[in-house]
Amino acid sequence: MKYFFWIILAVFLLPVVSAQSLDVQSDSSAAGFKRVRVSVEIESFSGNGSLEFHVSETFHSAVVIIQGQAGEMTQPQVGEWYDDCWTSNNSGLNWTEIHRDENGQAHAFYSSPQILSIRCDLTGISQSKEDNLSVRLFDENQELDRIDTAIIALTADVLPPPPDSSPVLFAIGSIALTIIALFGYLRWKDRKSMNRHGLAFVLPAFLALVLLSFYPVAYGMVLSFTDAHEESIGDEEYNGLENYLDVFTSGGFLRVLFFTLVWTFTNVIFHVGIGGALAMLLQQKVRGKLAYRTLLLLPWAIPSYISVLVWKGMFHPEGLVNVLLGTETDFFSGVTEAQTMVILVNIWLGVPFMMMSISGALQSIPEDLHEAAKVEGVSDWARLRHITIPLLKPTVVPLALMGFIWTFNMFNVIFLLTNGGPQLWFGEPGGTDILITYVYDVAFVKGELGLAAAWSVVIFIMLMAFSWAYTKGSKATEAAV
Amino acid sequence: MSGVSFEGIRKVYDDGTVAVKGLDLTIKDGEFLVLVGPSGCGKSTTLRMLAGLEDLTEGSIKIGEATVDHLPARARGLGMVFQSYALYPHMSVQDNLTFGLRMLAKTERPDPPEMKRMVQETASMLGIDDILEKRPRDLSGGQRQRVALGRALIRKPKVILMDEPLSNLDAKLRNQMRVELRRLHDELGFTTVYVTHDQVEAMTLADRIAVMKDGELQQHCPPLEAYHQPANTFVASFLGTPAMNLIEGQAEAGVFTSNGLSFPLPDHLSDCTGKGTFGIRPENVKVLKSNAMEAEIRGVERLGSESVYHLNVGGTDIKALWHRSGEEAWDAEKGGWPEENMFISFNDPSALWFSA
Amino acid sequence: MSEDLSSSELPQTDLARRWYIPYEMELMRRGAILVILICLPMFWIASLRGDGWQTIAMGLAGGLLAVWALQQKNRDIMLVSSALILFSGLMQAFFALEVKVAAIDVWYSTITVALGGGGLWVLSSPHMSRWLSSRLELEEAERGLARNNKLSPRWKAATTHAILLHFVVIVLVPIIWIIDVAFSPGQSASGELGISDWTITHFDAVLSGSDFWTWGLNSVIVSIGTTMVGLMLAIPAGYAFSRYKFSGHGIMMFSLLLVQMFPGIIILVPYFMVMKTLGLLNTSLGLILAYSVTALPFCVWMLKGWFDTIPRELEEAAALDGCTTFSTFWRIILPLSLPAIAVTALFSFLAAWNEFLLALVFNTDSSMYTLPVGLASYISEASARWGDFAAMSLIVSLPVVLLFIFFQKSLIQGLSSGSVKG
Amino acid sequence: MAPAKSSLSIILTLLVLSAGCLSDSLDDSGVTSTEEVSGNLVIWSTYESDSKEEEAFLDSVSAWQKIHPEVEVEVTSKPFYQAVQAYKIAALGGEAPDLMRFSNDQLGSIAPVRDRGNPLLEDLRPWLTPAQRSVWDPIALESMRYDDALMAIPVSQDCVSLFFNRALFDEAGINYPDENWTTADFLSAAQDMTFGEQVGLSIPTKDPFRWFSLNSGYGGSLFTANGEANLDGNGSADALRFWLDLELKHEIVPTGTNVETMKQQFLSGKAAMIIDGPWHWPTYTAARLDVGQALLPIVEETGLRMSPMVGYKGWAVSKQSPNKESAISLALYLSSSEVVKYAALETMTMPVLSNLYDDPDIHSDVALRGFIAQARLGFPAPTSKGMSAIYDILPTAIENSYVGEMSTQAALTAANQELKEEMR
Repeated sequence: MKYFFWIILAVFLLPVVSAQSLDVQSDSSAAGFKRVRVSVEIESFSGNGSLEFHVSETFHSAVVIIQGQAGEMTQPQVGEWYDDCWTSNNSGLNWTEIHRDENGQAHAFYSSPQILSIRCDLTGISQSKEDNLSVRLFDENQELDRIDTAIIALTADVLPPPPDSSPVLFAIGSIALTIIALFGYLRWKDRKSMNRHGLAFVLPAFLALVLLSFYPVAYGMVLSFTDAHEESIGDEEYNGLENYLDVFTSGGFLRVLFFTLVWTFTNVIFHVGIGGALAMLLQQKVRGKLAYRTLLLLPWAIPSYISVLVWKGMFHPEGLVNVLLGTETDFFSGVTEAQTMVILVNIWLGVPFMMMSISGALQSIPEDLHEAAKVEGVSDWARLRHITIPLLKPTVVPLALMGFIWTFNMFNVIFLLTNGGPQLWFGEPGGTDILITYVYDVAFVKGELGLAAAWSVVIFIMLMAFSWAYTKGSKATEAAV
Repeated sequence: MSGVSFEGIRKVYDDGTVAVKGLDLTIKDGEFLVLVGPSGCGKSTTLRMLAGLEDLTEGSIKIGEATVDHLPARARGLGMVFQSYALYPHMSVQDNLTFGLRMLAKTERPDPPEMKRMVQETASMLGIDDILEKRPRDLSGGQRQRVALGRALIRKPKVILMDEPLSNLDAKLRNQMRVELRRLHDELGFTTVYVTHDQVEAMTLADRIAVMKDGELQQHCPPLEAYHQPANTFVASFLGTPAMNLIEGQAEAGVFTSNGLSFPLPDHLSDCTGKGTFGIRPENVKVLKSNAMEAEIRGVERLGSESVYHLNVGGTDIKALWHRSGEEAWDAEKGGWPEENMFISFNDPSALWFSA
Repeated sequence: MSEDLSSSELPQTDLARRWYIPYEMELMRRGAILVILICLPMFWIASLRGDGWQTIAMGLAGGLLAVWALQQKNRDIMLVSSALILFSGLMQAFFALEVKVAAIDVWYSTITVALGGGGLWVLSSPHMSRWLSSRLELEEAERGLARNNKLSPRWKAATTHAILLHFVVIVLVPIIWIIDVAFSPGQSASGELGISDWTITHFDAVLSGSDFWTWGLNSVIVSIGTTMVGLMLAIPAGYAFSRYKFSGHGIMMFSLLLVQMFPGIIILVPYFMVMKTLGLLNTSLGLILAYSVTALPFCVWMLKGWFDTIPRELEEAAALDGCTTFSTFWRIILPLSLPAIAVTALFSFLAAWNEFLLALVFNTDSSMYTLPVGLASYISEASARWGDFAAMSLIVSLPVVLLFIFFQKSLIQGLSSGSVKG
Repeated sequence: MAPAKSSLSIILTLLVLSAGCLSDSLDDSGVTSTEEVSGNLVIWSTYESDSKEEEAFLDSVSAWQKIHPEVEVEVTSKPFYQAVQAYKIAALGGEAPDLMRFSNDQLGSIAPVRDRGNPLLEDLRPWLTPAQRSVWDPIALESMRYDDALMAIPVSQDCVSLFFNRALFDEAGINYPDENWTTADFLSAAQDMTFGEQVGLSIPTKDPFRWFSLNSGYGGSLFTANGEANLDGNGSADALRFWLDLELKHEIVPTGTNVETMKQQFLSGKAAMIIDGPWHWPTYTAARLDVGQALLPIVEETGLRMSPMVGYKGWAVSKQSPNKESAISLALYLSSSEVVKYAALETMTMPVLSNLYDDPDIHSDVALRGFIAQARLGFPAPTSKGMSAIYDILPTAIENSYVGEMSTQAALTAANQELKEEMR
């Protein structure tokens, strides 16, 4: 708005001055996309005035010309402002960035009346059709000279290259081939026995599983050895075990690992415990069994995001939980309170599935086993301990392992309820953060993809080790039924 | 070992069906009683009430002198063998045998050497000492059956209860086990209550049988007595294969007439009159060459040692049994009676009359 | 605690007196255990409220003492422990009345007072005291046994119902809250429980919502597709794992689990690239494949467990009368495995029906959205339309509940893949 | 590999705690680009489905389509809280939409991303002539820049101000807040109106966005003039102390209040004053609440007026979009004064066009005028890596001070240290 003021001023005060000459060149490809570089030479101009650019009859921009010193106006470097202009007083031998006032209005200063050159990269110029540019010189009170020329911006827009899917294709292709080759070898190896039919049955499932998940998992693992960051995707370099070192030496590692284990074990124990107890209760002859089972299964049927949000509302200081318990605890600020809360909600979510699975297993125990024990003089308690529980083991043992894996990587309960809980440690996981929710923060909030991948691989190895030890352990102790 | 007595026991399920209608039965100490009858006749329910697995609606049960009406199963000191053997799949044979003992209170639990001895003794008695370490699923049907029996015997129970223990075995093994069961019983002399629907088992195993139908005791007597003097048509038709011929009709003045068939009653039945059922076992049907009732042959089942002739006499189907040792074997070489113009007569002392 | 209280000096035949234990003893033992169990959370709540935990400690002591006393058949200690429990309930109620009565206090007091009082009342009965000092007549013992058999099943059923109802309440509280928000006017979530005027405006809004039906259709296609594809992959694999011990059998079973162990969050971008390369973006097929793969490990494991329980003799018999592996599988094994298939079907259906993240990321244009993604659009940062959100959640969960009720029996049976059958 | 739990349902980041000062509006600037436009456009909109804002937006888009019939526009609605993450993943996979509306801290999270050296968003500087640029409030335009590049065309601005329930004030006999209200009057009024079920003031104590206004009132500033971290600068510790004491010491603000419960209390007439933004205003007026809006008070100790952080929203174009011409033409149309004015009046979204600041129609709406006045007194939210980091670090400082783990000074110093590291 400022330069309007100057122009009006210029029109009234213009003293009659000897004729000036104006010379304009334009360069269509020097200034980049949708920009044209226009350099203007003004000879023998004195006093103040302004230089206006008009593109296809609409005002584009203007440079204020002042005879005198620049004072404390800033000189933004190339690229710092929305567009760039330069001035030169030796007709273009060397250019200096133009001065701009606090609104960014360009000001060209010159001392003695000789050749003053102004160069501007005009923005917003069409690159598909020619526009006419009219450069007008004003002194303080009227227009002195005008030159019309045609301009067009020739630099093309450089679109970023589409993500090349070749590595993905290569990975999927190669993994598919290796799997087929592997199955071929295995089939040849079992050629003598009947077992080879099995391979044909397993192939489709295995292929689908590996096709979809091999590349992402492999990509994740490779990423964990690089310094990948959101700000440099595609140009990450290998940085050895640095990420893993960061993971193990990061401040909250032991704390978050400890809570993850507490979270997982408590959840699985209560899921199997309460689920088993409910299954046994429902095993007895009790009326309304269907109603009970359907009601008790609702937490599994209702989408977990709505139920978790309702629990969040109920654990609010004025929420239902505090009303029922007569307490005013702020479950979201105390660490232990928050941890108890998230575990209780996840137990509420996980029990139905276990209840159903265990009640299935219970039903497969024939009734006359119990009767035989009763006749043999075995008490109810001893029957439970020596018959029911051992016979449930072959079902519960693998079930608990799956429960462990699911709960260890259970993301959305904690994310929705506390988003990592009371954040009391700077730059570290929060109170109720478990490994997977912290991985989300590292990856999507901090953008450190390499480090997050390392965390994920650490989770993966821990789970794999635990499951391997668990299956080995349970195989040994499991009463081979 | 002690006897068992049922005094007027009744069992009505919650939904009102009456499984046992007032059964009175006494089993002497050391006796082998077989409860036999078609399925759903209440024999299993009776056994389960004795075992304490089903509660008693009315009446009283005594084991020895002690009444056990509402005692829990574990208090009755019984041994039971189930149809499905009900072996604990997750325990070895040895553990299966000793499970009951191991669960006793410390005061009464036999100490380990004693328990070892009991296991050895039972195992050798049943010939299962070589499979003590095996799991039930690795055993054959016969072995499982013996382990189940061993489990019941090891605690020296007052009474052994068996619920159709042989029905899961194949025919050959079943015969073998029947003989062995009988041998064991005679050797150890334990009181046994055995439930089966197979009348052959009943006849071969039982000291005395109790035939039941629709929750009511039909007859309680030694097997042969029931075979020869069935208390009613049901018992008659139930025991013996092929089943007894039963013909309903009218008897007066020594002559029995049924629709399209009439013949003179044997002497010992000559004074029976009125409506009733005439019964004669196929093996007692006399086959003659002439002057008797003409019988048309419908089919012959030749089993080698004997053949069953399906005949039709005046519109009534009659079965006759030819047995190799039968004295009037007409055509011994050809193994059986002629194929045509056969005459039969019912005049035999074993014939029976059931007045309606 | 062993059940057998028989003392050897009674004559052998007097079984009734030797074995009779009034069912009240069993009830009191369960009552004592219940008191111990409810005291544990009460300690936590007392610590939250910061008020004294003495009363709870008293209740716990009473419970522990009772269990011990019942073991020893010591009447005096039983009386003391019942009194302790009763008194603890009264004290808790008294403190609560003074400060602020909370539902939990009412719950604790009623249970402890009932159990303590019940204990005292039972112990006071002459029959009980005679039994405790084993001065019981034979007929009385037999009558007692008869009473046991008649009454104890009823009491057991009563306690079972009580415990089940506790869990049902805990399960239903949030769901009642959702129903309350769904049927009461206005879009507020943290209003008071209890519906003044029932309205179904939210349901109308949701059902007449512009793209609810497209989302619903997409969800149905994806969920049923996932179930189909999931089963087509899982059943043969499960059968193969169960029947054939081909080499690599163990590793492959373990690798099924392996895939579930890698946190999915971090690999969304590469997974997106895989889908894009396979041209599966913005398609229901893409989601179907993704969800089948998610559900695959559980389904294969479940089906393998079930097929293990089907005895091999059936197949051998079928093989005798000339069936190929496939026709044996199709005509014999499959019909037998319908319950297990029902379970895997429900599991895959649920895995697809409620999933949000992959649906959001893979299907970028809204005509391909599924219900969960549509549901999320009700929550914007300016304001959350809680009423519609709750209503839609109920609508989304309705089919699953109905599915369960219809397949209830075969579902439960399907899960009985225990290894004891056959 | 699909996410961990087989039925992993929703990353519905219902950030009820930190709603932040974001809202949406429609805007346009004077001149449409002269280029001919073609091809089809995909727009992701994050308006709440079936809401007034969405209607206004869709009407404007169809209006633009009448002018450019040859362009086919496809609008997809995206859940707001997952919009940034969904956009990043889609962009990295080459499937980004052409046009999408982001707030400036969302821009702060997307702008730094480089995929093989390329940013995800188009630098709009070459597209706009200085004349076109001049229509917008320069502060708004500046807030859309990240490392010099112009990431989006500004369309709306928002900030919090003081809302009060006139009925409760009358009831308590306290006169309404006005320009020369100080924090002392503010505190005493709040205390006087806190009795029984009613509270004088309800604010989400742990929400950094609202605390910024008090912080600037105490002379604190998030960054120094030349951009260094300055969380523990002069007055910030006292500001945080005063802010927390409203709940901890004076016990006015109920414990654990978050945006949702604050809104609920105000709607049910249980809160006399709240600090909230224009995006909730329609909900309050619709509930026939006698609600007034006033400038945030002047801080007693410093004499400076509390100045809220002003958040801006703008239309960004994907760098990978094949037809940027039509995208920018539509963006310019959507931020043109006619569309923005319609949105301002309809949906209380505050314009960023200089000429609309003193527009008579807008001024006729008392509330709008009040909000604009408050925004003029606010300070622009910087769009930088540092700002995103603040939202990640400051909550830790607030929570440590809240639970008394640290003094406000120690907490803020530690936070500042962490912010310096993060910005290195």
